Amino acid sequence: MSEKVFMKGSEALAEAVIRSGCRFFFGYPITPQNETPEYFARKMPLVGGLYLQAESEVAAINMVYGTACTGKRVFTSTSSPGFSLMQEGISYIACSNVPVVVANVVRGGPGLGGISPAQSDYLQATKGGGHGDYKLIVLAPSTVQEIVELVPKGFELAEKYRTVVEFLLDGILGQMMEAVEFNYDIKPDELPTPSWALTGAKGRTKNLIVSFDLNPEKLEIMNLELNKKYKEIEEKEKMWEEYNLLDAEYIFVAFGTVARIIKSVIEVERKKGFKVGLFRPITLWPFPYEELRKFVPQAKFFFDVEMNLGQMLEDTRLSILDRKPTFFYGRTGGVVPTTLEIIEQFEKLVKEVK
Amino acid sequence: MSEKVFMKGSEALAEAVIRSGCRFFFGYPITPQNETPEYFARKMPLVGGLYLQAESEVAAINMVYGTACTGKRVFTSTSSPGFSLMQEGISYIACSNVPVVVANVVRGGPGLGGISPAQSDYLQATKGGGHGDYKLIVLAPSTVQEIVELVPKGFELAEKYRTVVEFLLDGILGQMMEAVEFNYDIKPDELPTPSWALTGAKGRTKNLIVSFDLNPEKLEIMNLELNKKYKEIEEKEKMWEEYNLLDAEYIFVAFGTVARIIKSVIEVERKKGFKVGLFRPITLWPFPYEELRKFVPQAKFFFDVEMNLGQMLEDTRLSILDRKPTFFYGRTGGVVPTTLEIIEQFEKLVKEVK
Amino acid sequence: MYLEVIIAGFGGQGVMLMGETICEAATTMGINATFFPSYGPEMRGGTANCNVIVSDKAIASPVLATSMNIIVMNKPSLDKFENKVKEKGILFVNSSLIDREVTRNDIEVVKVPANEIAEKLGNAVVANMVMLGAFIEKTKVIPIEKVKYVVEKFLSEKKKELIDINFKALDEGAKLIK
Amino acid sequence: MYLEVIIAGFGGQGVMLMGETICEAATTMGINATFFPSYGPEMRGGTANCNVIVSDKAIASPVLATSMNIIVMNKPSLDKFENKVKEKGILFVNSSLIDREVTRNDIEVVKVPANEIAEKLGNAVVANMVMLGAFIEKTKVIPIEKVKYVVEKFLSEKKKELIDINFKALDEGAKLIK
Amino acid sequence: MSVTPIYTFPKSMENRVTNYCPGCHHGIVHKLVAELIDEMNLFEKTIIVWPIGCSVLGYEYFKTDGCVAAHGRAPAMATGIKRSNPNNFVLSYQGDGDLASIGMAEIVHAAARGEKITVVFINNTNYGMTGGQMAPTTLPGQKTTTSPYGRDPNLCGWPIRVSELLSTLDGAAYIARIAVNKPARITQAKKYLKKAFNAQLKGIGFSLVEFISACPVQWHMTPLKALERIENELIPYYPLGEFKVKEGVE
Amino acid sequence: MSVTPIYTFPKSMENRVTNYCPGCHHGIVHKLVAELIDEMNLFEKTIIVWPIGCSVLGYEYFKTDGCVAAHGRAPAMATGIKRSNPNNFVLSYQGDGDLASIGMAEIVHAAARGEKITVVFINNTNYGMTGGQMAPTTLPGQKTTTSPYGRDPNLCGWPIRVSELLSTLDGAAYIARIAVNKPARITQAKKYLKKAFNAQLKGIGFSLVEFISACPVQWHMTPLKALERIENELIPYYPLGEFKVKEGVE
Amino acid sequence: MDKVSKIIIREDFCKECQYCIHFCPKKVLEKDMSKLNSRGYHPAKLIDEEGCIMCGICGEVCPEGAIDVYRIKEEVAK
Amino acid sequence: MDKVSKIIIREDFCKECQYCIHFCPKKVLEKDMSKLNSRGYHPAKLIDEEGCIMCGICGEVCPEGAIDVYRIKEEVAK
Ligand SMILES: Cc1ncc(C[n+]2csc(CCOP(=O)(O)OP(=O)(O)O)c2C)c(N)n1
Ligand SMILES: Cc1ncc(C[n+]2csc(CCOP(=O)(O)OP(=O)(O)O)c2C)c(N)n1
Ligand code: SF4
Ligand code: SF4
Ligand code: SF4
Ligand code: SF4
Ligand code: SF4
Ligand code: SF4
Ligand SMILES: [Mg+2]
Ligand SMILES: [Mg+2]
Repeated sequence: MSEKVFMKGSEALAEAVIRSGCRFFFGYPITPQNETPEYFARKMPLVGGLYLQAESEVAAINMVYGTACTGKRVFTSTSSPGFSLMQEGISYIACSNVPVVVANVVRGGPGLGGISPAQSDYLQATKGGGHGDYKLIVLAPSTVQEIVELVPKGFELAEKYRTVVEFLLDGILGQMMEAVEFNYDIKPDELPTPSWALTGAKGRTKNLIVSFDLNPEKLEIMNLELNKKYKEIEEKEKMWEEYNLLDAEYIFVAFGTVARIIKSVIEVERKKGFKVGLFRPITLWPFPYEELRKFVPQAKFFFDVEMNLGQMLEDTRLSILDRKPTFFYGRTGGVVPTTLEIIEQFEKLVKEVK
Repeated sequence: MSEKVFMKGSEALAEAVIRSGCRFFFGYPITPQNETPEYFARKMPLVGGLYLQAESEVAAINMVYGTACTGKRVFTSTSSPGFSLMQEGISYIACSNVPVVVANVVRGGPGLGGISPAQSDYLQATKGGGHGDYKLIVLAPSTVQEIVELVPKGFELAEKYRTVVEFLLDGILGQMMEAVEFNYDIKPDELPTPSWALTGAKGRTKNLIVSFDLNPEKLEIMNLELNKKYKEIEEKEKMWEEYNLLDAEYIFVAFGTVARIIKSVIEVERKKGFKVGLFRPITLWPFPYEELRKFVPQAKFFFDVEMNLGQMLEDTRLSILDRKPTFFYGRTGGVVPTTLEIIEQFEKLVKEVK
Repeated sequence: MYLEVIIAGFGGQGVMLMGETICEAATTMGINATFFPSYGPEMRGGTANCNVIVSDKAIASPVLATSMNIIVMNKPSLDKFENKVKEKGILFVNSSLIDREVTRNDIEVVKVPANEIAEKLGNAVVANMVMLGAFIEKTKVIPIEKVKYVVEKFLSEKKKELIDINFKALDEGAKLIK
Repeated sequence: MYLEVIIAGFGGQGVMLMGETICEAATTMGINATFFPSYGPEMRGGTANCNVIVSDKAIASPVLATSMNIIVMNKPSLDKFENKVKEKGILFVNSSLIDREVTRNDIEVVKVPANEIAEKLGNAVVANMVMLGAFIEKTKVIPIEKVKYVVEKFLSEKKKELIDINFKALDEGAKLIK
Repeated sequence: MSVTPIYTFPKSMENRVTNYCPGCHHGIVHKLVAELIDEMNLFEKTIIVWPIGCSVLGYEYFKTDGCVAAHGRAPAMATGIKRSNPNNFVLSYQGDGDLASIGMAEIVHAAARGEKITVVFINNTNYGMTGGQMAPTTLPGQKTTTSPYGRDPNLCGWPIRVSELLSTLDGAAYIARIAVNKPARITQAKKYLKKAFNAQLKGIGFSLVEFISACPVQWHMTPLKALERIENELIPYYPLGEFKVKEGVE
Repeated sequence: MSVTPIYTFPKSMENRVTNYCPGCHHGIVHKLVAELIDEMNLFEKTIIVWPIGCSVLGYEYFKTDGCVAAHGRAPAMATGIKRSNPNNFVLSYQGDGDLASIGMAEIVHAAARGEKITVVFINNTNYGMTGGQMAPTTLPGQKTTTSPYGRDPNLCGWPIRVSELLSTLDGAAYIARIAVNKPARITQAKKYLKKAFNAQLKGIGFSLVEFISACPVQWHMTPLKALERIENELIPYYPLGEFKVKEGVE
Repeated sequence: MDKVSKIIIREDFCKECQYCIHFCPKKVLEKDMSKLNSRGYHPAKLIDEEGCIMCGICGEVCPEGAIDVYRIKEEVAK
Repeated sequence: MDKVSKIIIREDFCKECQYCIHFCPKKVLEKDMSKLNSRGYHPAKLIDEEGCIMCGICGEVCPEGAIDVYRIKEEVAK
């Protein structure tokens, strides 16, 4: 079981979902994540699970909603335009307090955009998206192995808080292959059926799952309950990585694949004698504001690098609050920044900021 | 023409759209904005215009997209869940550089939520929403008269920048009635057909409108072009109201109807001798960060009040950068905060912050 | 000149029309008015209410937390709004459908058997006009002629034949106060 | 131990399989490997390429801006990648489909008439294996046996009958270098 | 003295007044559904997916497990439920705006997939809940708040006959249309509905019963006039009967 | 010596190689569309709405005005265009994933509305562009990347016959199905397509021609084998012919 | 012994749609104009206990389930 | 005078699908195994100029529009 297998990120994702005891996948094809549903299509029948291709992303998320209401682990995966189509459904699910895990393998946008990797759905994932006062837990692994480790955690979080957990993956992570190790394999029957699940009103009064209350006072209470949950998540569930930060004077902030690229940059810059480090949020929501802010005193500047035009930057700034210069470099539309260009940008900044 | 008429906000909105020379409305019924499409259904046939009920909000926004491609003014209106369904389409439109004006008459969320007024789609409108690096111009009038004045402006902005303009209205503004005056009545034939419009390749080479480029480098260029446009809008098009700010030590930040309620609060508090003022963003994007920040020196504290759980607060904080205490009070789910409770909250804060 | 009122009742009782009529009458007089409706939690047959403010000054908030005048057309509305009447304010009660007594004694209570009067006039639907007549007469901010003018305007579009009974209802309501 | 290569060509030329094969072979040897594919702007018949890194240390970025080794299977790929070869690096050129000469002279160029050899072997499809054979032999980081092991594993699932010709193709490619 | 019940309130329903307008046919159909749940002993395994429409609060009137789908997506949600709980009896209750307008893709695909769910389809030729707008089922000439001059087919098309459309799909096991504007029809409706339930219970496939229903308030008619409209205007356009009966359905 | 063209490249098309795979029928249908645009003198008024699918770049192959709709929404976008420019000739070009899966609601409603647009529908029984996944039109038993063991109707339903389904709608003026796997069929296809164009030009209503098309690469067949598959497997399931011809269409 | 009626009408449920009245084959139901229920409706009322044939139709057609119908047999002690 | 062919094949457009070859009623088309075009395909080639009856079928069936067909008449100066 713990032999290393060389796998595509999108397939490792699917395998991790299955090994997390999830047996229900609903989805609609879209590049660059087709390997995920295709993996399910091959494997689910072999493990007594279901791969069902929905007629659209709208239908997919509502099928997911249905299965989630029965208390079973359920998963869907899509890419940017498909995720936009799911916004109404996600808002419904968030309001209904049922656990769901979704993945958005981000491609270049907006519009039809392109099929190359991007991170330009950060704001959609962490701030906006659907209507109303709700939040998703947003997880951003940066290696295929980390995907494998975070998936069961994602299901646990979804269930603990009865909320939506989104994996925000860039296309690189989905498309790239590397060797991974699985050290878990949860069977669905090990997972209890929650008391709120829709199973038929047998031996109990009816269970109901709705996402509304036409009475504003009651709807406000529903919202305040949600909010309490979100506050608890903010307190307890932040995840981040501190890399070479102990003595760092120049602090990169990056997530996902970009963080990996930054590590290559750091290798180079450390050799040149620059005290460079990386702060990598793993939960994009809740964002580790305070945790990043801790490094303000030691920092000469912060350098936020993303595959978009500055989406996480808003959170970085909300953390740094302009106490130290905060710079940004981004490539977008599916272009992956290279170590070379980041090095160049970084060294320019070092010269500018004395 | 400039006689005052007592009108519902949602009908004034529709009349303003017609008088802006727009003759195409596509939409799908949803409370609390049905009076808008119903007004169009009655009036459009009388002015040679089109009211077409789409099969869904998804279809509606794509019909809007189609008409926008022909260079004609076009409008749609919906409420929160419907707006979530439009996110994919809006991202496409934004990327395609065609002008579109939309209205979201926000109701309590998330999910089906309720039909009472709210402001809980602020983040969706200004940050997230669809996928990719794009922005909407978001206008938030606070009286029915202001709706009437901003609508033609909205069409102009949409056309000037070939972008999407969103009216973010709370249900109160849509449902309430007050007397308004119209001082314009643009006829569609006064409006030129833009050179990029799809009209058939007669006497010119083909016009194409697409929202993608499968070449990442080219897609990045498209994004940078978009971004240039957004930067220009940020520079030139911010709108806000400063109300009683000259000597204000306590500065409310609020938009839409809440700003109106705050004005009643200010009336009370000024009488009690408190130097209270209001900063009201009219463009929620671009948000007037610097303009609000100007008041940091004179302020004892800022008090952000919204009909949600703190969505604009993020922008308020990005503006104030914690240089002065920034407080928040919100009601959500369709509950409208009363002057009484805001007064109570405010006076408590005054006591706390010496 | 200032008048504020919350009007509440079942969906079908025409409480919105009462509010709109007051505002429209004020507009005709060149006075500012705001009308803010609020539909209760239930779609069909649920309670609904509206907030009306009439003033010769600019109106800031159109929303009333409490009000000097409140009209309740049915019992759930009484339950909900009884304590929203400002001290010394007036509570107008549709006594045809509300059997319980008002418990507060720091306010004035005006009882109007609106449905009964309306049915006597031949159409239960005009109960709202009966109540409106009483309200207008009691508050004396807007002349009843202005109200009739507006009612006529509203009806003339489609249902001319109803003008008469509406006028009668207004008058009967007003008579109760006189 | 470190090996990096970008492999580029038309969609149908099997460049991804070449990359995956190298990585899989490395994994078999217990060495770290990353494979990152990139599909060109065009879906069908467009160019595609992959970045492969093999290393006994942890691999940070899986993306190669430039590379010591680059394999180009067709002309558009040559045009795109010629200047991405690091100084003193090696450019592997599929000379069957590329008629122009490489212009740089600070790098080594290995020409492989992959399609011609493959067609001679009886199946144009194995042109990629011919090239891979040459690449493996030239770089000498991964033993060809490991590659064959992986190829066999890939094929054994469905198309056993193709193992032989693939092996031959690898050998023919390697022979060119020897 | 013996007292035998001839007609009593269904056990599966909550004993409370609905929010429906006087004469609304949602109420009649609710009772039919509940009676069959009682009679067929399905109570403990029933899960009802309610729509967005006037029947959004339907779950308050039933004692069964339930949830409310996003507008139009009840068949997708019901699919998710049925696929993960195949032993449950899953109903999707939908209006004509919900099913035939925004939810067209979902209903067609649920039928095409032969999804083992039963759809109770209330066609009242308009959007009741939102105030009586035009629906895809609104008749030519019919006035609604968004077809104030009467529906003009040249402008906004012809009404969709959902039962006929779905019957073209191989996955549909049972499709029928009925009205409840007369006692005899109510009896017939119950027979149809029972077959639809059985199509699911026997695993034959997708089933749907379309109810041509009165919405007196939005039609601006008394309930009794509404019954006449069904007879004289609607049934001629929407013929009653069984459109698809796969082998084994009974 | 005289040289008379018997068959030449259509003028409305750009003189460039497409990105389609060898033997893909998109190319054949493109040419038919372009030939009719040429012959019927429609070039200057044509606007083509391209779909998301392998033909997403179709606008690069045509000289006409064009745009690309969101996946499945081409009929809605075409509606927006046609309604604001009624004198233009508006085509919606769509694949089976686009039209019959995600875009089902939009196509049904465009047809029901009698929208005066013409739909060119390429049914190749799978999602070509994304790598050959199952479509609603995939035949029972057909292997695709998402039905790796062959499509199982009990699991994921039966193929949808779009032409039959749309023909139930009163707004549909002309609906026909044809293949282009033989020269005679190509000739026939052009005739059908011409009628469809005319249905729009004469303002009669919505028109659609369904092309049973080869996708050799995703079918894992040579182009010639793909032609046989069409004949032997697809046409039996998807009968060719005219399904709806409203009066006046010719 | 209390009077047992063939029909039980939950008056507060009634919304005055008149379906029961309309379809009663014996025309033994009527609006009770002497009463208004809490929602403001005149509830249906059985005006002729004898005339009722306990067919159940009024119960079936009532959208609110306001009417229960029972068969009542006087058991004669033999 | 240049040789004028009845058929013009844009070789770079050809993708070797063989439709033209398959449907040519006279079987006068073939893959040109001696050539690879820039995309790596062996283009179609007319092998018997005389045999071609200028029916146009090859042009019609070619998905790439790679083939134009012309009727050529030698005009005899009378
Ligand atoms: C996405 C979305 N769009 C629109 C609405 C508003 N809405 C609520 S119910 C409804 C239509 C109800 O009509 P129908 O389905 O016919 O049910 P009825 O009320 O007539 O029984 C609409 C459009 C919504 N809730 N969500
Ligand atoms: C909202 C959304 N979902 C999914 C996709 C991915 N996608 C692109 S094309 C396509 C299907 C193409 O199939 P079809 O319409 O049959 O066209 P073909 O390529 O077969 O001609 C899909 C699912 C997308 N672009 N947008
Ligand atoms: S509006 Fe129509 S459908 Fe809705 S409850 Fe009233 S009568 Fe019934
Ligand atoms: S994948 Fe299929 S449909 Fe797409 S271009 Fe290739 S053959 Fe044509
Ligand atoms: S049971 Fe029959 S006869 Fe008796 S009241 Fe009811 S409908 Fe009339
Ligand atoms: S059918 Fe029911 S609701 Fe209607 S009048 Fe009779 S008892 Fe009342
Ligand atoms: S024109 Fe006819 S005969 Fe000549 S090559 Fe083409 S298909 Fe063959
Ligand atoms: S039909 Fe066209 S593409 Fe196919 S082989 Fe002939 S010339 Fe080449
Ligand atoms: Mg309806
Ligand atoms: Mg297809």
